[in-house]
Amino acid sequence: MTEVEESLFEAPPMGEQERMVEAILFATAEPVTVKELQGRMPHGCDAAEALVHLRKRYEGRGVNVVRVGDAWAMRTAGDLGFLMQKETVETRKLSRAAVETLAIIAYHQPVTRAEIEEIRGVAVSRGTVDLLIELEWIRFGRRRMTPGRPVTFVVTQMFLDHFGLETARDLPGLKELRAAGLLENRPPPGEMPGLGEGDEEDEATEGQSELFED
Amino acid sequence: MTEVEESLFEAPPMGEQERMVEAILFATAEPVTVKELQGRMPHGCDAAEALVHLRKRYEGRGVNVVRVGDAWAMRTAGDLGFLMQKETVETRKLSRAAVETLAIIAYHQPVTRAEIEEIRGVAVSRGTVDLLIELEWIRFGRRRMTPGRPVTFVVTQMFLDHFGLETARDLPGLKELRAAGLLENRPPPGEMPGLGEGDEEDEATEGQSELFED
Amino acid sequence: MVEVESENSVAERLAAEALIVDVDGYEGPLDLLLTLSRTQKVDLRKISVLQLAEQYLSFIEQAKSLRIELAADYLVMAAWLAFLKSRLLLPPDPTEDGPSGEELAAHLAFQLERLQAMREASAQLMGRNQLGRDFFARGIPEGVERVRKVTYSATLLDLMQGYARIRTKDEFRPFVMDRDAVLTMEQALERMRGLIGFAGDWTDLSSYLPEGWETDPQKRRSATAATFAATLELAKVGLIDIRQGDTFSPIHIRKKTNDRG
Repeated sequence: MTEVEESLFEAPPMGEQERMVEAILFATAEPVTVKELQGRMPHGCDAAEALVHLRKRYEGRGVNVVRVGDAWAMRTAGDLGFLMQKETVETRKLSRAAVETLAIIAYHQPVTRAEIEEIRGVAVSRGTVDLLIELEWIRFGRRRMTPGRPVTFVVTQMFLDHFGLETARDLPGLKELRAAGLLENRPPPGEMPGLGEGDEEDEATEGQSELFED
Repeated sequence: MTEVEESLFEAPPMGEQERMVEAILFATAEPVTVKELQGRMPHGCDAAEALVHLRKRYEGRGVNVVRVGDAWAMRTAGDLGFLMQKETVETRKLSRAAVETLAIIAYHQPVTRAEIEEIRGVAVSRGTVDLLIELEWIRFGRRRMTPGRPVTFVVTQMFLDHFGLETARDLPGLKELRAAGLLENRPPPGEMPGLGEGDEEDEATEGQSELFED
Repeated sequence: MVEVESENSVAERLAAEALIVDVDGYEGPLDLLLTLSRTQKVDLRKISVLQLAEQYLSFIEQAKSLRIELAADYLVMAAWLAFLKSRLLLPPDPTEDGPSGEELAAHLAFQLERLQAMREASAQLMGRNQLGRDFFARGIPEGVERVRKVTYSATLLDLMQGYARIRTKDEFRPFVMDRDAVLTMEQALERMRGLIGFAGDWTDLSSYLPEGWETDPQKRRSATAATFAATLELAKVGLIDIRQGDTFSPIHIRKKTNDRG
């Protein structure tokens, strides 16, 4: 059906489609999803295929086509950062608590506050979470289907973009950590000291597995 | 002199220099002069030459290297400007005031503003007329040869097309409207309009509107 | 498992003391335990939990002797580690329920290893190239121009109904009647003028409310206000007298007896 429909329109040649994707990605600072590309291109275009060509074309150039989650963007090559001192944006230095909380969310997502606290051994301050949300590096995920239905946190596309990750699966050392069992949420045997409110982690282990397993 | 100096440093190969110019032009917030490029690139580089190469590379692409005054920038190709627009179409119902004004013009054309007001019993707002003109459903007709030589309004071909009419004379008359049951909806005697359903500019007819809508 | 009270070297003791000085620098007991475990200079997976418990307990002891205020969770951890230590040292009691000392120790070791792993992961993460620092987005984003196109819809039916509405407007009741719950002062005045001739004696103002306006609260309020305003108007022009015995008591009116009074 759709094929018939599409054939009614003459799609531009692939070279033209590539130019279009190039122009759109070039002009936009934020990653653009394939769907949005498709929506902006004339009827009958195949943005995904054009992207493949474009990506190849920019391989090894000063600017690259990068994937960010389910979106695409153009970014300068990592080795040329030194040319851009002028463009560097001074970022607030994150506290250790914030950095660790971010890493825990990234590697364990979706993860509840209680689980973060269990891992770090200390309470997570509200300010830390707020800051990460404000930076748009984390956001709320689905509620966990355990008693109390606690909210979970996951990392965002902005996070992936900021750290140059294609997907959350590309986090450094993720495979090794998982292989070592360090991303499991092992319930403590019997009573453990530390945070009293860690009782909701019962069978909270589905966690990252569903996200990272492919 | 400078040649001697330069030779002391190994300038990066031209391909690398081209990458650098590419990255700088991409990431910088304003057009960059050759001098500035040169200043930002490692010693021994030839920004002007790299620019020539880069410019050639982008010829016919979706993005071009363009000269802006005495500086350089990258811009999406002129023929792809349409991609930078995202059209959202929103359909709104024409206001009652506009519908009525339009109806009066259609039935009484050519008609002056004063006449419209007399028939409607309320002032016709400028916005209503402007909107109808913008929609190209009405246009100015001849001036009336009466004192003040007021302009008249008539409906357009666009109007006829939109409403599927051959001519404005095809609009049904009052009798036909009644015969078609369009006027049968008499208000139940006891029913009074409520308060606060403020319609745009004409409170005068407020209360009758619901009578026709079903 | 391990020789108790092992020969803690002088250096280790000194190190422990140095730790104590900035106890505030630790993010809780787990963080402190992780730091202490590093003095064992072994892979975290081969760490001696018993030895770690010793280290922690001696740390707490020293902190106490130095009269350093310790947060409650440090003391809770100390108590728990003391318990763990006894579990690890004593032969397992078959009558006792709950996890064995080994299980507890294994979990603590797991927690430490996991925390350490997350620390390393966060360092790796922050060590990556970062947007706006090492690689950059488009400096002159052209943005997408949002063209909002509004189309107005109207059908021929709308049009005809609109026209019919206007042309047949006159056949409907007058507009003023729309405000049926409001008695205007003009209406009240008109009515009062007609009635006042019969008001020889003091009569309660409320009895002048028009028929049908006394029950519905909204109408009653409007009628009362209008009628009252009308009586003031009539009094002003010298047609009636008004009196009120007391605040909030009924208002009475009567026809002015004019020159005779």
